[in-house]
Amino acid sequence: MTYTQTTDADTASDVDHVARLIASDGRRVNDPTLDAFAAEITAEELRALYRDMMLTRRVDIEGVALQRQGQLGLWAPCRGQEAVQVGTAHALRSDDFVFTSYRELGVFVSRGAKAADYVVSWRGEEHSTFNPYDLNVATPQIIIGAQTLHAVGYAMGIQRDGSDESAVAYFGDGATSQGDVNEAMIFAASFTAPVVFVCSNNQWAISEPVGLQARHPLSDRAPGFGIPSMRVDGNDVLGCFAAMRWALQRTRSGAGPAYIEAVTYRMGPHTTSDDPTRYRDSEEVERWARRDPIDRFESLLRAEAVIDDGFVASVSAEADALAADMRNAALHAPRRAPLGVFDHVYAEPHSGLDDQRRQFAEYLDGFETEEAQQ
Amino acid sequence: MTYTQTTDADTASDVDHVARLIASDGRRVNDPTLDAFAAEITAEELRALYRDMMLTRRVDIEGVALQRQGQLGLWAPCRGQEAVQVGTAHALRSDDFVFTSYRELGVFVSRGAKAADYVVSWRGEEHSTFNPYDLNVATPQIIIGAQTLHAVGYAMGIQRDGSDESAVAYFGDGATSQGDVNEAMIFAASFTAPVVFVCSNNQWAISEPVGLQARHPLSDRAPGFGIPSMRVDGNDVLGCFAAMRWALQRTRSGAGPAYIEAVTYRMGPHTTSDDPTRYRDSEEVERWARRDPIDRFESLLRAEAVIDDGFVASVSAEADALAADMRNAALHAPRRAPLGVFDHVYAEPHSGLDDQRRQFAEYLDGFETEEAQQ
Amino acid sequence: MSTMTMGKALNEGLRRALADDPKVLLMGEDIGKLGGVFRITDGLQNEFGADRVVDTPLAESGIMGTAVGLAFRGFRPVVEIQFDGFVYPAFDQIVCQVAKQHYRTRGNVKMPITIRIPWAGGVGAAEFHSESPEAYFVHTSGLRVIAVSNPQDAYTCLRQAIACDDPVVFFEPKRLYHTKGDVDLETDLADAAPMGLARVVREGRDVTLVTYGAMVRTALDAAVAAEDEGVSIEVIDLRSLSPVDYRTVSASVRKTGRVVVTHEAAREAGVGAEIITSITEQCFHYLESAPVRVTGHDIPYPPAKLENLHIPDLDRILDGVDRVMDHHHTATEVRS
Amino acid sequence: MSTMTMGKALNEGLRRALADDPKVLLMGEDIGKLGGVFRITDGLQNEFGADRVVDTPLAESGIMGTAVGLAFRGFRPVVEIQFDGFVYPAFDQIVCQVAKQHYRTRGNVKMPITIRIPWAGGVGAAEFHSESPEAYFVHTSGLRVIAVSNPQDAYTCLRQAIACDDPVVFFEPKRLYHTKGDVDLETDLADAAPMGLARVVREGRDVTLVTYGAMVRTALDAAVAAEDEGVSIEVIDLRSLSPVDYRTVSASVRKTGRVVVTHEAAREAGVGAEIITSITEQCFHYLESAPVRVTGHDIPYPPAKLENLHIPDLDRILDGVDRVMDHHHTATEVRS
Ligand SMILES: Cc1ncc(C[n+]2csc(CCOP(=O)(O)OP(=O)(O)O)c2C)c(N)n1
Ligand SMILES: Cc1ncc(C[n+]2csc(CCOP(=O)(O)OP(=O)(O)O)c2C)c(N)n1
Ligand SMILES: [Mg+2]
Ligand SMILES: [Mg+2]
Repeated sequence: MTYTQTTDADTASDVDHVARLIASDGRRVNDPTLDAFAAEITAEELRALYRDMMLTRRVDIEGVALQRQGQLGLWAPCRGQEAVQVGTAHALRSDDFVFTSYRELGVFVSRGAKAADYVVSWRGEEHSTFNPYDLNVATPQIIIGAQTLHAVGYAMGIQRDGSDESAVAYFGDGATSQGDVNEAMIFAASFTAPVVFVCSNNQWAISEPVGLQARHPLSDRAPGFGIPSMRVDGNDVLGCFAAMRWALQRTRSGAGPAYIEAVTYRMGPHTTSDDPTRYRDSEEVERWARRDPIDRFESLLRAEAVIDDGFVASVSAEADALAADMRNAALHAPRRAPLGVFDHVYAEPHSGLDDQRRQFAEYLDGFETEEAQQ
Repeated sequence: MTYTQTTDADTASDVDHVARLIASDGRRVNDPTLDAFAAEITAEELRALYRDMMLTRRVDIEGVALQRQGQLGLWAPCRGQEAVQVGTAHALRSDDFVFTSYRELGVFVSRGAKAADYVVSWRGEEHSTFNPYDLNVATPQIIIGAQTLHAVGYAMGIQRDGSDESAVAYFGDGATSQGDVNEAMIFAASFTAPVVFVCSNNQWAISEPVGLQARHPLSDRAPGFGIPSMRVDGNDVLGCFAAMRWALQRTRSGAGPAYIEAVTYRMGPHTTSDDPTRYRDSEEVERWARRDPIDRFESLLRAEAVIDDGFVASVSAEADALAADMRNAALHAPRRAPLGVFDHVYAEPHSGLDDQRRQFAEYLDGFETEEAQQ
Repeated sequence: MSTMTMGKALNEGLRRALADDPKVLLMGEDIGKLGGVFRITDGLQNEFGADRVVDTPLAESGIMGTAVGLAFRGFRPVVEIQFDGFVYPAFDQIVCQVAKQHYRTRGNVKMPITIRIPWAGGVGAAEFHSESPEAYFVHTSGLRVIAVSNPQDAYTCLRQAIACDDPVVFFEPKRLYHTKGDVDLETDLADAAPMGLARVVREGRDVTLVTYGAMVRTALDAAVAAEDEGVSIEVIDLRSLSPVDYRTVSASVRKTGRVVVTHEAAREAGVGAEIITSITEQCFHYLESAPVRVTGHDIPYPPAKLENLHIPDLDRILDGVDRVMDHHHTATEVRS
Repeated sequence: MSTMTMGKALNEGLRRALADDPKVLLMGEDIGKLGGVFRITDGLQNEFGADRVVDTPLAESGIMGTAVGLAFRGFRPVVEIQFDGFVYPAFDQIVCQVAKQHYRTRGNVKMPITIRIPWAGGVGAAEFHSESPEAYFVHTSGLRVIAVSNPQDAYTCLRQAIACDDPVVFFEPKRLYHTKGDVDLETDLADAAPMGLARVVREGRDVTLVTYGAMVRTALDAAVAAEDEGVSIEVIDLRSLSPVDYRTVSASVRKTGRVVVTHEAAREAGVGAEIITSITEQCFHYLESAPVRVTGHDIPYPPAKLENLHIPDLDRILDGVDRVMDHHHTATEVRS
């Protein structure tokens, strides 16, 4: 039978009916399912969660600033979504493989991306700066939802290799309307693939509220496909961590896919090109500001004496240093050589493109010759 | 909240957990939801259901025969699925608009298609012989699932026209895996569109059992999208009729879409090109033969004295006459004039194609001239 | 006659189409309150309501498939694809349904669907936001394909596309959205040049330079530069990519004897190949040298900072003109 | 060397690829117990198990997208699209993901995916079962495109396609599945002509007739018929549509000075346009008359009983040969 962890929320935009471990005021609360998955968490891991959320926020702020200063072509702020990104990512092993959208900055922070990896592609110098196999994270996806199928395919590969890694697909609330995301659930269920679907329901797909994509909570869909789902407070990093461990327990045990809907909020514009005042109230944004994922976690950790001023200061300093590195990486991003546009189109020689490359090289050469002559 | 009429079946291929009004032995049984929707059915309407199922079967037999005799390029038999096709179609008004796949012969019979409409396109003479607006049925769809979105769009048009017609989408169990079918549910739910989804789960998509497309009953999916669903015995014509009335009550009242999964069986091969012995047991087919939709309905109607030998004989005669018309239509199908291949590509003049047509006409003329000279 | 940006001209075109025909409706992602990411539908939902300016769920196949259903019901949907690179999820519905429905129903069901696509590069956009997919649609029988290059054409052709009983894929060059020009909003659409006709943008004697969309400006710049070097270039803006107005193009080539086709899309099996082949078929004995293509490379769209290496610029067009003037033709032939 | 049908040669190709490399796996609809609707995978699931010969849910985007994920994991998926007309739901994944992944990851992630497509008409099939979509893929940078015309090439090219680290769209002409020919299954694949090379199928002096797939046979028939009328035709089977082996093609055209390209796909922006434009670029001064296209019409595929009016036949090719021999060239030029 369908096994479901959905709550009795009745609209897709509901924010109350969620599983959570930290209330918005920082109190530790209980959840019958999640508690067990957060039980053994160490103080060190709690600090690591806090640190990565702080780094994520700082990187995000720097990204916005760099874009405003004309150093980046675009930036997709993740402010407000640090908990779901960092919390779920920390539950993973480094050999799990992750497929993300363009907004999962916190996942990259958690996977140890380098400063350049945050900026060089937004600057428009490269489509991607890192080797996916170094981070076990795919180049972020732009085509909405496409990566969910990649995660399922990767998970099918894991099965065939007889290993116990998991694949993870991150995507947004808007993405759930795409055929691909639904096909991904169907394939995952059919093949009992070890894949975790993480839907960051940040309430908005650019200007479209989640209520346009769905009448019912998004987490209600998965059970119909035979995939258990969990609706969690996406601004509760501990809840997200535990939810991911719940999901991974399934995938690692061979029970197949699991689905997490993390209810969160996109505090900033969709991207730096967007003007959210055209379609949403500042009052809504203010309400969500009071649910800030970092504030609430910091309260808890301070209350439980897991962190103190000194730790917070050291993390801030580290974050500033990372931001400085990032700025540096942006300002000094190496420009690819002109003929580099022809690199890596094919893995093997291709007579047509090789000719084109040669002709373009001759053209560029002729140009230089001309300039030299003048 | 999600409103669902699913049963507690736990696999997609389950045939026991369905709503029904006629048991396979012809006994009238009760169903808490369906009874009300079958309550007022008249003897005349019962006879009409029986007649159209009989005609459908006869047309199907003739189609297979004509294909075997080389008169048709292909035929997709619907034997075994007469109840869902005829039962649901009879619940419709003539101004409701229907979008079908290639296998919904019983829908066409119920909508009053002409003999030629059953054969001329399978013969390969035309893509379609009828004007969709005459029958209020679209040309059957070949691209699996595509028509479900058309039905939703049509329903959105009905809304904008402020009328109370419904749109209907028929599709198979295999089709449920297509992104389009899932997007159709999402759009229908978002826009509260007056559309009924009728999934004929005939257990097979060519050689693939429904268990490959779904782990859970297909009707379980719709509620997750916010669409109430009903799982009905697809070999029970009265149950299908009542289920469709249940669905139409929703659509007509402005409550939005509804979903019916009719559990039935494809008795024949996928098409006349298929060899089902490669992938399924004859034992399964025999089991389903004992659930024949016409036999069971005939038992009930005879037991209730709605029909008698005379009526059955007259329907058989009518069916034979229709089959003869069909054969005639196939054998004397008009061949389109060669230049007809250029007709209707565009609704308005198109300089490129108009030139091509002219050039081809000249080419054909030259050919005739040559032949005349020889 | 008033001066306005291409974006505004398109907005006006949509507004008047909505006002004139109750069966016209707009569909797309973020076209309502936001007015579209390029603001082309700005203010229209306010004016015509959410039933006629419809924000849809985020699914392009869903948008296109429901547009087909609306057309079945007698509507004339105008679909906005948010960016060129997002049209592919709708490709099946476009190629198999939109393009073929009229044919397969023997003309009984019309598909007067306009598919608006903010198009091509040159604006420093992110990956997948600068694609030039027009050749796919030109190759698809049953579709008409338009690409506009100035505010007046944008307005007129959009109105004509919406009024047309056939499906039209309508390409709007992103980098011209803010370009201003005179627009006569009161043109009688029946009197205006039909959207299927090409336009000689500049007359010339020596070379016919064929292009469309944003490249029309670059082509004009090249013509001016070439003039200085004594080469007189005739620039043709195709406007319609399917059908192509070969009467206008061939007349020019017969006059000049030389032709360069330039576009931003990849070369291999691109629109340029179609144009050159058709010209060669129709004007072979008038050609004084091999027609030349100046196009994007056969590569995925490169990162934004490198796009200027990909999009043909003035120099590359002039190099093409040089080649068609035979300055280097032996080199080309020997190379291959 | 043994005699077998093209279908059997493909089946053997898949069998040996599966046997030789544990990372190869097949995916598609009905390819398991049924062996595919054309039986190309017959027996393979039995032999290699359901994990390596995978019946998938009925969703082409799903198949292609999971193949991408499997490639990420180091597998070499061979995907079967059941019929040509059903590739479009997978178009987005093919064009945006399969074709671009290697580029966007700077060569770090390889996409050694082979997409097998039973292809084109001539078998009296139902609507949407006789499409010729090759130009879409030829126009897509990042893909390789192969079309085979005989059992030996089918075997060799399929093995090479699977071994290739790039994605390959592999077209199998349905109407040749049952055609027999000699196949050397023991060819050393490294020694065999690479799949990228064209093949001169028949030598000739007067006209170069370029084609691919099932049209190769019709072209050969035309060459024989033309011989009787004193015209000597060189027939070239392209085999690879992207890249095209222009060295072979141009060498032939320089010899004959005349070229006809024939294919079944629609003409507008089709592969023929690409070939003729490239030939014109490379051999302009050798051309004695305008290159000629003999193609399917620019119409949706017609009903089966009319397909012979659409697919170029011997007579239409000979008419094209006539035209390229200048018998009618003035008529063509005047007409347009
Ligand atoms: C196939 C496709 N269609 C449209 C877009 C344009 N687009 C980019 S982001 C976006 C909204 C995505 O919303 P959601 O999935 O909720 O993710 P979020 O941005 O909120 O993180 C849209 C419509 C796209 N990138 N891809
Ligand atoms: C997009 C697409 N993919 C594949 C096919 C080939 N095909 C035709 S029918 C069929 C099976 C359909 O199964 P189902 O939806 O259960 O309908 P049924 O045939 O059982 O009535 C397949 C795979 C197709 N027609 N369209
Ligand atoms: Mg969102
Ligand atoms: Mg079925």
